[in-house]
Amino acid sequence: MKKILNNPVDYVDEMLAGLTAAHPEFYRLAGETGRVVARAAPGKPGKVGIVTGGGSGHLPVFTGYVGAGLLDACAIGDVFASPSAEQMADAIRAADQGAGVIRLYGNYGGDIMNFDMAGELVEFDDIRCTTVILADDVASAPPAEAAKRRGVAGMVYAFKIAGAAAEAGHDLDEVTRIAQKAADACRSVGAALSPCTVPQAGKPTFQIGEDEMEMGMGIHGEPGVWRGKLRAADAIAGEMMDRLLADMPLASGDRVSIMVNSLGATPPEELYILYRIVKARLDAEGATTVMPLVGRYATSMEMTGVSFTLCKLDAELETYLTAPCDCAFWSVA
Amino acid sequence: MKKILNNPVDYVDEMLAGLTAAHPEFYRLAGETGRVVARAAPGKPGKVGIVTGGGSGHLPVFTGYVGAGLLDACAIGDVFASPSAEQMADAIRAADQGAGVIRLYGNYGGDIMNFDMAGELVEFDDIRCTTVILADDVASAPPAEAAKRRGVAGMVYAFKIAGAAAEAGHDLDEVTRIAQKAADACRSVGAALSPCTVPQAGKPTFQIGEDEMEMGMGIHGEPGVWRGKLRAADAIAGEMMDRLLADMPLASGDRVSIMVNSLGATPPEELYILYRIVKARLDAEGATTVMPLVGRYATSMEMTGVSFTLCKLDAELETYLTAPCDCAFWSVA
Amino acid sequence: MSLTVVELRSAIARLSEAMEREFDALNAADGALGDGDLGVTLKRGMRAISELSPGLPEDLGQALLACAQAFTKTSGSSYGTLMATGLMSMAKVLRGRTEVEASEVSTLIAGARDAMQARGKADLGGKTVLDSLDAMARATAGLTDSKAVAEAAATGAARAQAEMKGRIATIGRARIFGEKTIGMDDPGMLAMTAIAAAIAGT
Amino acid sequence: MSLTVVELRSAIARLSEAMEREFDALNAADGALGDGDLGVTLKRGMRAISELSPGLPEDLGQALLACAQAFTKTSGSSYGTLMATGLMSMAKVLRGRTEVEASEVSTLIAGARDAMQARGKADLGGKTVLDSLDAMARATAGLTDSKAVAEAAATGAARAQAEMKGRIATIGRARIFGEKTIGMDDPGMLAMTAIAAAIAGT
Ligand SMILES: Nc1ncnc2c1ncn2[C@@H]1O[C@H](COP(=O)(O)OP(=O)(O)O)[C@@H](O)[C@H]1O
Ligand SMILES: Nc1ncnc2c1ncn2[C@@H]1O[C@H](COP(=O)(O)OP(=O)(O)O)[C@@H](O)[C@H]1O
Ligand SMILES: [Mg+2]
Ligand SMILES: [Mg+2]
Ligand SMILES: [Mg+2]
Ligand SMILES: [Mg+2]
Repeated sequence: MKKILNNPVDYVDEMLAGLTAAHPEFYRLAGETGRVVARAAPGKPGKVGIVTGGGSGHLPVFTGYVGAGLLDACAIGDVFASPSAEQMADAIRAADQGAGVIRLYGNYGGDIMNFDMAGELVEFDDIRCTTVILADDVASAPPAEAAKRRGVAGMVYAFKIAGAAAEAGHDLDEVTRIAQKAADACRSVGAALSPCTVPQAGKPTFQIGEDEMEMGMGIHGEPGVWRGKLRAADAIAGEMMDRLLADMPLASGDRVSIMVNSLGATPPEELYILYRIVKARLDAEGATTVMPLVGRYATSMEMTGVSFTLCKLDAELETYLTAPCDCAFWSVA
Repeated sequence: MKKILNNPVDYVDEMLAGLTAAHPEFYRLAGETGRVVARAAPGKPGKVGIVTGGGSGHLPVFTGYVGAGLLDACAIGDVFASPSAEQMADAIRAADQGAGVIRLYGNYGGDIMNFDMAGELVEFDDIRCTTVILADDVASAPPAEAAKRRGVAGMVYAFKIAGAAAEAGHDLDEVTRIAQKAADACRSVGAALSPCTVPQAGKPTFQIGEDEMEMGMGIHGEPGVWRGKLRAADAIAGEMMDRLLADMPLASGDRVSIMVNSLGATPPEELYILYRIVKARLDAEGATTVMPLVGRYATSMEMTGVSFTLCKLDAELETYLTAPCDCAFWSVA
Repeated sequence: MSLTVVELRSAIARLSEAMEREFDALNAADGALGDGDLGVTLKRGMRAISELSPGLPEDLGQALLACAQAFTKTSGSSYGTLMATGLMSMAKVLRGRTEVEASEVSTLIAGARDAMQARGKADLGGKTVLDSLDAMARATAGLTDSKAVAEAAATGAARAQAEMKGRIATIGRARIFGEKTIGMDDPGMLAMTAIAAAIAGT
Repeated sequence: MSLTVVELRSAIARLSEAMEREFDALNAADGALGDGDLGVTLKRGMRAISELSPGLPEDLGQALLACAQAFTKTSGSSYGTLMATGLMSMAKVLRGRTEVEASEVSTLIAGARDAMQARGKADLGGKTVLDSLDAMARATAGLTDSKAVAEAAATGAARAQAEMKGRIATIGRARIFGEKTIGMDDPGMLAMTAIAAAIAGT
């Protein structure tokens, strides 16, 4: 994989400089650390703040989803590395509108420790924080150890739903309840065909044969459930749907949203080829598909591969999922 | 490059099946050929129709831009191959609301012959057609032979501006004039780092060293102006801006839009790293940047690389560029 | 000495057989200077025409129009569109007639050449199929025997291809290869040589 | 026998020197089981602390708090956060004091271990830095001579690392490598062995 960059050490800071220069109507840098992006137009006073954070290299995740009806602020780490507790504390401060802040992020050890410590740091600012952790990757641990699962693209649904609930004016506990419900409603699985390169590491995150794929691989190249010959699109889509539905069975009449997401290099043409099978499978289950998301919502730079995320909806979740939102990467009218 | 597909022969038809299944609110298949996508909700009677067509493998170009304030219909060829005259004729018929149709497409021999022939075919349906051809790639021919230049991402600006002008209710000649003005206002240049694979060919469109890039390469792998060692992002951005500004100099006070476009695999992180330099350069020229477009607007599947498109605006073009539009890949509120 | 739909049908049979045979060679030639689909275009087009062949009407105009449409339906590539254009120009001339004299063939080819030139906006001498047709039209001028016409067309096409081989391609995808095209056959001329030979049955 | 900011400063000097030296080894060890940044985390952290060193206050609580913050500012990786957590727990105990007895060190290490365990929610025996600290706390218990304490801590850390080598990693990024981790040193334990050795000056 070839990358267009300057000094690898500057990759993230230069990316943020360009992002904020391109979209001043959406994003501004906040805090002293230079690694916090907040809404250009802060949420209204008294609105519950939604903050996230994590490593860079996943655009639109995390930073991109700062915007109306979505996140209030985001702490940005180096590529695939957690931001520091200081940076997270800055993000929490930027997100707070006096009604407290939800820390909504993925299940990674470093991120958890830092967000916990950041919470202790902002206690001195009298900011009340709650936590909702995404652990939606079914390939990363069996149902019995669901709490150990990695957080992946399900985050996008949680950002959207929590953001809309906060916009609706609920208090911290209520928005936290809804955010947790959204997180619990998501299941994801990924399949990787080729790796990406972390700028400062300078070499691919993993090695794989020219004719191979790996089912269940994590977004940072974490080992998956099997590696073998690259299969046909319909077979890949079928197995991924099997894995999701085995973990979260659907009943006829259920309403769901599904995300068919590119890890980066895989083009939309191929996502739509997969979507035929995904939709047919959901129809066969008797489920109604609401607002399918096909595109690049949570990536790993130039990684080749896809992930599917199934989000089971109830009336409340559907209302907030379909509510308006606006950022440089996604807008719902 | 690895691709997720079934039988290569079905790549385009399966893509269209998935696209229309995912976004029935935007797209529907029209005509008998199965290769025409039209708006789900046709433009209002008496509106000038905007039709385009070209090879597949460039999403969102061409098909993706069918939508309100954009295109009315699109004829879809195999990957990197022109649609047939029959398919184009079907697209023209689907686009016509009784006020005539503009054929707005890129400067490729096959496409031109087929759109001309399609125009002759629909004469029998008494549909009046005009033609506006994009030839914005400055690297494909010197200014003296500007008419021989290939049409690339500038098309997106032309679609947007022509679409808004048609929506505003002007007649065929007026919308054609505005579309031609938009086409003439665009200059593009690309740089490629790695090729893509045409499904039915099964091999990369070109060979290139692991440490090489090619400046000015076309979106189908057409030879560029130089091939050499991969340069730093700032150097690449600087040279590309030099090439655009040499071809279309700016004066202090000019208003422009700029597109920093990924050819597919290059991630948004890297587009933003490039945008820093692009914006600084435009500022240095004394130009005002309006609605910069940073993302994947015109691609070549999984090709690694970028293109810049500079669109010089006057009051009229700016009005239509910033007018509302809505499709699955782009919406302006 | 006159030709009817009977001769057209047997020519179609020989042509489609030839295009199956030349499939790889034509794709390869076009692959070297373009997108490698020329064999596909001609094979698909001739297959469609073969299917129509038994049912082709006596009216040569109607018959050739059907052949032209077979190309516009099966291909969006330049050559298919040019073939359709050329066939359509012949169809217009022969509309309502069931017979055509061998002596008229030269004029028909010239008409096709002109229609295709109008369609593709390329000049003669540009190293394209137009140069093949131009040579074929000239080679067949004044001949009245159908066998002689067919053979003259075939040798004319072959000669033109050989003459142009040393030139630089100026049209279509080949253009961008510039100097590299010197010494390489133009795929479209190669195809027309094969077509003319197949019609002549040589 | 008591320790002051003077001893702290000389320990910092030895530690930062050691972390520069171990930079590649620690990155490599973490690269095999994680993201390869452990050397970066410790080198950056110790550099920041060295810069603070001359200006560190007499108050050991304040001094250690400053050291803790150096880690939270320079790294978001687990180990940096855990180091900050451990140092902060010691800082709380020593707040307002300018001296600490060697005999208190065992309790301070145990306190750090517990605070880090609370932070990382990992169990003892999980093959992490917690096991190093646990061994160090036990090895130093009851000792009163500062040199003896330092050496006991170093040997304790080394022993724990050796004991755990054969286990399966259950925590952090290493967890996903499962069986593969048997026979491999835990990077964080490796780092703590180097840290303890540097402090002891052995
Ligand atoms: N504008 C043109 N005028 C005349 N002949 C042309 C033109 N463009 C292409 N050709 C002929 O068609 C051949 C290529 O046909 P084809 O492979 O169908 O083109 P493409 O696949 O690039 O659309 C060329 O070798 C040339 O002989
Ligand atoms: N939850 C935890 N509890 C205790 N120690 C941990 C925990 N997570 C990681 N560690 C220790 O930290 C070391 C890895 O540190 P580091 O490289 O900074 O992690 P990462 O880069 O994955 O955030 C491990 O070898 C282990 O000793
Ligand atoms: Mg071709
Ligand atoms: Mg072609
Ligand atoms: Mg690490
Ligand atoms: Mg790390």
